[in-house]
Amino acid sequence: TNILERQSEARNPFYRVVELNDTITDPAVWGKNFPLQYDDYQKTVDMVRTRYGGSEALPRVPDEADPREIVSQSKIYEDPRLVEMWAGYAFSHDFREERGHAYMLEDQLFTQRQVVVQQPGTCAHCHASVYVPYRKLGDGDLIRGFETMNQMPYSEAKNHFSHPVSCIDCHDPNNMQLRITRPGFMEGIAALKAGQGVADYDVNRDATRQEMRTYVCGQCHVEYYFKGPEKRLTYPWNKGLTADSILAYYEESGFKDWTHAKTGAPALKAQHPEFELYSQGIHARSGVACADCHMPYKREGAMKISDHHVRSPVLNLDKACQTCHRWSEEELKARVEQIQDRTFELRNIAMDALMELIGELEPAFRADSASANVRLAQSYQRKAQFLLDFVEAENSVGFHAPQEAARVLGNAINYARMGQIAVRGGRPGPVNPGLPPREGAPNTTGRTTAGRPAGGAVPASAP
Amino acid sequence: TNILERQSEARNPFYRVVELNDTITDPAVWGKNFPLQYDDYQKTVDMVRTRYGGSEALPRVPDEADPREIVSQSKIYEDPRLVEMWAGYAFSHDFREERGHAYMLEDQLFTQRQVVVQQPGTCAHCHASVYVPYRKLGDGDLIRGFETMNQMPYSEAKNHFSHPVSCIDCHDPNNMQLRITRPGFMEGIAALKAGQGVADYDVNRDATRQEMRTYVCGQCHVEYYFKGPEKRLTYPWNKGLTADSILAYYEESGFKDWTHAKTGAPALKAQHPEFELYSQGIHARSGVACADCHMPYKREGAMKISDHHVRSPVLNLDKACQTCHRWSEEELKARVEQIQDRTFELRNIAMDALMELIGELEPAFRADSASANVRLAQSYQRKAQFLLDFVEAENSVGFHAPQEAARVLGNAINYARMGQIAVRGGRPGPVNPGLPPREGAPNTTGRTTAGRPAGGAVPASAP
Amino acid sequence: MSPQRLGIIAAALIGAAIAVGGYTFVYAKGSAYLTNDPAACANCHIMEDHFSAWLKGSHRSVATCNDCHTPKGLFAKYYTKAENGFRHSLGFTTGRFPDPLQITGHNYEIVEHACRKCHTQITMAIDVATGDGDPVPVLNADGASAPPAQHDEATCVRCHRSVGHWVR
Ligand code: HEC
Ligand code: HEC
Ligand code: HEC
Ligand code: HEC
Ligand code: HEC
Ligand code: HEC
Ligand code: HEC
Ligand code: HEC
Ligand code: HEC
Ligand code: HEC
Ligand code: HEC
Ligand code: HEC
Ligand code: HEC
Ligand code: HEC
Ligand SMILES: [Ca+2]
Ligand SMILES: [Ca+2]
Repeated sequence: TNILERQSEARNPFYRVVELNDTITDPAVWGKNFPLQYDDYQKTVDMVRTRYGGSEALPRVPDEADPREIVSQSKIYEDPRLVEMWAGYAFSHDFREERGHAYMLEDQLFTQRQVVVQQPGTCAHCHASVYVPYRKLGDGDLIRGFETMNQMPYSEAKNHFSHPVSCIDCHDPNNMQLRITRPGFMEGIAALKAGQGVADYDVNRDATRQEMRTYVCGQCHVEYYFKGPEKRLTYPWNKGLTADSILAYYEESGFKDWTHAKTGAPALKAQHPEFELYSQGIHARSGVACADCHMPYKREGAMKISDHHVRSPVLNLDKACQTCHRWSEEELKARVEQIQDRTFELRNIAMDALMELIGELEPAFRADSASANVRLAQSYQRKAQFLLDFVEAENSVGFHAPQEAARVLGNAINYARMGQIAVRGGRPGPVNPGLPPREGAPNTTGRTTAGRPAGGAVPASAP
Repeated sequence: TNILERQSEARNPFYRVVELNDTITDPAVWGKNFPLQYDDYQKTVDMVRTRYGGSEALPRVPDEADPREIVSQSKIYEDPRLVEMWAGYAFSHDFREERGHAYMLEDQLFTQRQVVVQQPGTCAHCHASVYVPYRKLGDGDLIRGFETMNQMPYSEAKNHFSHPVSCIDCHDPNNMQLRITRPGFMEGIAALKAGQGVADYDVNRDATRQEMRTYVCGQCHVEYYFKGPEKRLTYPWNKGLTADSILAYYEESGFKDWTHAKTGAPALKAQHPEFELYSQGIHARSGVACADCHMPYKREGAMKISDHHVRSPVLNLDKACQTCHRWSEEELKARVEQIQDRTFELRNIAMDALMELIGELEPAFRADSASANVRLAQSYQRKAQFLLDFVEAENSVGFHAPQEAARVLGNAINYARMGQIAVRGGRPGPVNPGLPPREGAPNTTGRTTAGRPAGGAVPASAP
Repeated sequence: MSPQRLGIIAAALIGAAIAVGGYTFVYAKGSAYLTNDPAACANCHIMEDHFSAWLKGSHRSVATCNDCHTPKGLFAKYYTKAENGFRHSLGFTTGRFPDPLQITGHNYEIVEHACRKCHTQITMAIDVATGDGDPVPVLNADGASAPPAQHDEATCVRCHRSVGHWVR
């Protein structure tokens, strides 16, 4: 037996009311065959706030440019330090708490980020049901369609789609099996596997069913950038999925998202690396999938179905967690929030440190943009900001991998402060690994690892 | 099932060979009644190293002052940065990896720390079987005996005891129930509970059996200091058990362990806060006790008994973890080590930052010991060092509470770097809490929490 | 509403509940509760997960559902069965019960004690200081009895949660 056994449960019977095929985007049609899933899917319009997640429904007065009557809370308004962090980048104009899948298309269409910058068609990859449109544009070839849309301006691309993520984006219409429809993920996961020595990885051929329960989400909930003039959507994973490997990837390629308006630093923006952070956590390590928590099984009469109301598990703790953890809902909530509170504390410390760095680097940069101090401080800002943003932009506030999130933030704090020291002319000291981990049989030589150079004399009493 | 049910008419599994009473320290006598437990208890002489724990048996040439033929590895030799951190304090002369209970008395007797400083009798509280000696010295009154021994020099106190921790220190001889025999813990836990609003807590009256399975270890595996001229052993817990609460306790009382020899900082030394860190972890929160992992049940013929070979659970993963976690031993080890590797990474970053701070503060202190920069930097050094040492001195390398250990180290890094900035004349910026966590029903006012002062203008697009 | 009317409504509701529960009890072979055949529990599809997990578990050939889920003693056993049988039938019919299933406090205690029905011998030593119903090994003539707080038993389920069936 194994913990994930429930996955192999017998599938539920259904009545085939309509014939589905690979060209039907409209979820209402699929919903004829699967009314329970469709009902839940539609509930992603609900807006409820949790301590750190969910979303809050705020009324706004619609105007011609933006017809939305309800939006979610503005994060840059709640924490203006974000504006400073992203100075000169579109995110400093508008960045909101994300909400349910039902809104993904309109929120992308009407964000101010579309107004201040001309965005490419690439954006649609994760905000609309583009599987059928890609295939159409590519004359049946998904990848070619993807490439074509990437190179359109968004304003043109948007005529090619009309739905948020739909059934067809995650399911094979013939047998309802999960499948990957997003080129970005197909290529990203293949690059990751190649980096681990697995050649020719084809996710739709090689992934297990349990992996697919995570990968379908990994199609979109990931860090990405637009590569080259073709604006090819790329997941920077060939060195690995940790924040450090991704930073190393960008350092190697010299990529920057923008130039920081106040300090001239070649800055990077991290975006929703849920899949990446989750992958470092104990749940991933234990084989628990995104869908286990965000689409848990629920009983409907005599059947068990996957809850297609994708949302914060904090709003659904009994189904999401109690299958595996026998703690009360209250206790489960407290556990989540304790993890998030700790993450948030470090996030705030890192944010303050970054603000001080930017505040101090700005005049130095104005005074002499080419000085060694400024250059060094800029490089620290770049690193600090990316690592901080990696946790900030990740939407679980550390829950998906608590210790790893704290580790990444610890590094961010270190870099931000080193930046401040660099502005003042300081230079980093040697990096010491401490004693090399070692284990095994008792050592009989009577000698431990040779002392390392830095930091004080070896006392007479050493063995 | 009938046959099985008959098994329940089992008899007393123990033979009373000797009469035990409250004056018998010698474990060999207890061992006559409980030979299995005694056998295991004696195995704490074994020395085996794990990646970060256990201990390594190193031969040494005995001399008159120190007759030990085997010692464990020297930590200050393996990482000389420790010598720098503790400059001017006895720990900079000798600090070794801790090993099994069998060695606790000789290791205390012969550490160089006894040579460089005259230690008080208080030390014995946690290194010898002092229950009977305390009662003798106090004419039957445990607390009075404790007070008397605290005030002796160690050289005198040592004539009053002769065994490492023994059965009587954890067990009631009448019924073998666990009990607390250490005044330090009785008073410490009462102070903690009082701080939480529970008056008159008497641990031997009020603790549950499961709590006792942790508390008997908490008698010694805790942070402590010697209070006042009476050298009363004190556990600084009345504000709580987190590193921050303990630091706040010392800040409030202005206590220092010593003055740092190079920088003049009023420094603090943290010592083995296993109980405190563990208390912040998910295992404690789930009711898992020290004894569950460090003294797991083992099968002996038709009985199961508690393994009195107290040691690293990494050397005993099947019994220590597998009843609760179905992962292979290999996987369990990998999980422990992944947690420890992350902790160790941050610990090294914090250590390097501290080395830089000390290196930079030393000349500034020599130049002008009273300058505002030096004063501020010293206060940061004090904090950084205590927090770093809190995790460094804790012996699980973060395992007992992974995210909390990382959080504490993140703070240590921040303080060390702020110290470097202070030396250079920098001053800390404002501390921002970020957006206050909020939750509940959708807000219909159309307004989120008022923006906070620092860090950039509120963009026009905010609600 | 007057207390009398409330009483009448309550009585009517209870009556209906008994009727509905009773109906299921008969129809869905609720009498299965009175046998020791585990397949009987699996009469309800709700119990299927546990049944199939039990089939794969270490106790499949040594303990049936009732060995763990009913207390010692004839009366207590049938009382528990009737009470659970009724409540579960009601739950089954109304569809109102927690998802995932959760053991109730009373039933948890029963399970906890069930282990000692069979395993007293092996756990004798670890219970040495508690005297939880089985022979208390008083070791010394002058043995004073311990304060009550410490009479807590070691819970078995804390560590051996999945011996019956690993569904979680
Ligand atoms: C073990 C359970 C678990 C797993 C597995 C898991 N999550 Fe989460 N996730 C959570 C919890 C708990 C939160 C915090 C929700 C909150 O703060 O309200 C969260 C938050 C989120 C959020 C923000 C939700 C919000 O309400 O704002 C997103 C998006 C998310 N997860 C996506 C994913 C993706 C994608 C995966 C897989 C790569 C994943 N999660 C795996 C439990 C899980
Ligand atoms: C096609 C891209 C795409 C896929 C596939 C996708 N998501 Fe999302 N998800 C989004 C976008 C975009 C948003 C934000 C929508 C908005 O704010 O308007 C979002 C929002 C969310 C939220 C936030 C809800 C809230 O209340 O804050 C959760 C949780 C979430 N997704 C989980 C998942 C899980 C789990 C999966 C896989 C089962 C998944 N997503 C698959 C694009 C996707
Ligand atoms: C790789 C997938 C992916 C791509 C490409 C992508 N998004 Fe998103 N987007 C998401 C996910 C997932 C969320 C929800 C999580 C979050 O907000 O952090 C989201 C949320 C949003 C939101 C709502 C929250 C906010 O940021 O205010 C907006 C608006 C948005 N995206 C706009 C865009 C625009 C414009 C582009 C192109 C420049 C784009 N997205 C490209 C996946 C993507
Ligand atoms: C973001 C991804 C996503 C979208 C969009 C989505 N599903 Fe699913 N669906 C899943 C996952 C994950 C499962 C679980 C599959 C598994 O365990 O193999 C699932 C399972 C199912 C199942 C199998 C029974 C069950 O409930 O487990 C049906 C039927 C189904 N979905 C129908 C639909 C319909 C109809 C729609 C559109 C209204 C839809 N799905 C949209 C991810 C998605
Ligand atoms: C499919 C099984 C499964 C589900 C669903 C699940 N967990 Fe877990 N959880 C685990 C496993 C496995 C571990 C690792 C410890 C272990 O081996 O028991 C774990 C560990 C944890 C931990 C301790 C590790 C840490 O990160 O601090 C917390 C807290 C936790 N889970 C909370 C939750 C919450 C909250 C939910 C629901 C949102 C949830 N879990 C859903 C299986 C699950
Ligand atoms: C969930 C299991 C668990 C619990 C509960 C637990 N520990 Fe540990 N402990 C560990 C592991 C794993 C290590 C790491 C051992 C290693 O690195 O070899 C460790 C390490 C230690 C060490 C250092 C051992 C060495 O080999 O150097 C000490 C001392 C210790 N723990 C004491 C305690 C005390 C006291 C408590 C209760 C306050 C406690 N532990 C609770 C699992 C646990
Ligand atoms: C009377 C004080 C005292 C009590 C009570 C005590 N310890 Fe210790 N423990 C020590 C001392 C002192 C050492 C270090 C001995 C040495 O290095 O010579 C130690 C060492 C250890 C080690 C390290 C072994 C190694 O190989 O590195 C572990 C693990 C440990 N104790 C766990 C526990 C647990 C679990 C309990 C409770 C069941 C406990 N201790 C109770 C004082 C105590
Ligand atoms: C509150 C309990 C307590 C007190 C008081 C205490 N110790 Fe310890 N000591 C421990 C524990 C627990 C360990 C094992 C954990 C460790 O080494 O971190 C230990 C380990 C040691 C070791 C072996 C490791 C090393 O540090 O080299 C020595 C030597 C030692 N103590 C000396 C002393 C001396 C000298 C004093 C008095 C100044 C003292 N101890 C006071 C609990 C205590
Ligand atoms: C550092 C603390 C400590 C010391 C020293 C100690 N024990 Fe124990 N002992 C325990 C703990 C913890 C238990 C588990 C008690 C419980 O669960 O209530 C235990 C349980 C027992 C039991 C009950 C049966 C069992 O194995 O669980 C016996 C008998 C016993 N010990 C005998 C001894 C003898 C004999 C010695 C001396 C050779 C000794 N103990 C030394 C901590 C200790
Ligand atoms: C008596 C039960 C018990 C024992 C023994 C136990 N654990 Fe756990 N462990 C838990 C519980 C409970 C959780 C919290 C998650 C949950 O609710 O399932 C947990 C969580 C964990 C986690 C994830 C949380 C984290 O800190 O990252 C790891 C890793 C872990 N345990 C490893 C171990 C190891 C290694 C041992 C043995 C040295 C061990 N455990 C012994 C019950 C136990
Ligand atoms: C008539 C259908 C039916 C039969 C037959 C049945 N169950 Fe159940 N059982 C249920 C339902 C419905 C629930 C959920 C009730 C609730 O939690 O309120 C349940 C819940 C439980 C629970 C957890 C809730 C609690 O009360 O503690 C246990 C334990 C349980 N059943 C054991 C058994 C055993 C043992 C048998 C066979 C002797 C059995 N069941 C036969 C329908 C049934
Ligand atoms: C060897 C003992 C044992 C046997 C045999 C056993 N159970 Fe259980 N059962 C338990 C324990 C222990 C729990 C409590 C589990 C927990 O706390 O996680 C439990 C809990 C349950 C629950 C409540 C839901 C849950 O998972 O907590 C149900 C339902 C249940 N059992 C049904 C059955 C059925 C049906 C059978 C026979 C096919 C059966 N049990 C056989 C020990 C057993
Ligand atoms: C009807 C009798 C009976 C009941 C009730 C019972 N067991 Fe057992 N159990 C056995 C027998 C027989 C064995 C196999 C022989 C042995 O090793 O003693 C066994 C084996 C075990 C084992 C070893 C195999 C394994 O799964 O790891 C454990 C542990 C165990 N039982 C715990 C429990 C616990 C905990 C409970 C209560 C929740 C319980 N048992 C209830 C009869 C029973
Ligand atoms: C703190 C955790 C813990 C608790 C509480 C606990 N056990 Fe165990 N049990 C274990 C461990 C660990 C083993 C494995 C011993 C071995 O393999 O040598 C074990 C072994 C057993 C075995 C023998 C398994 C075999 O291999 O034959 C039985 C039967 C058993 N336990 C029953 C119980 C019962 C009944 C209780 C409650 C009175 C209980 N246990 C309480 C941890 C625990
Ligand atoms: Ca959200
Ligand atoms: Ca050790």
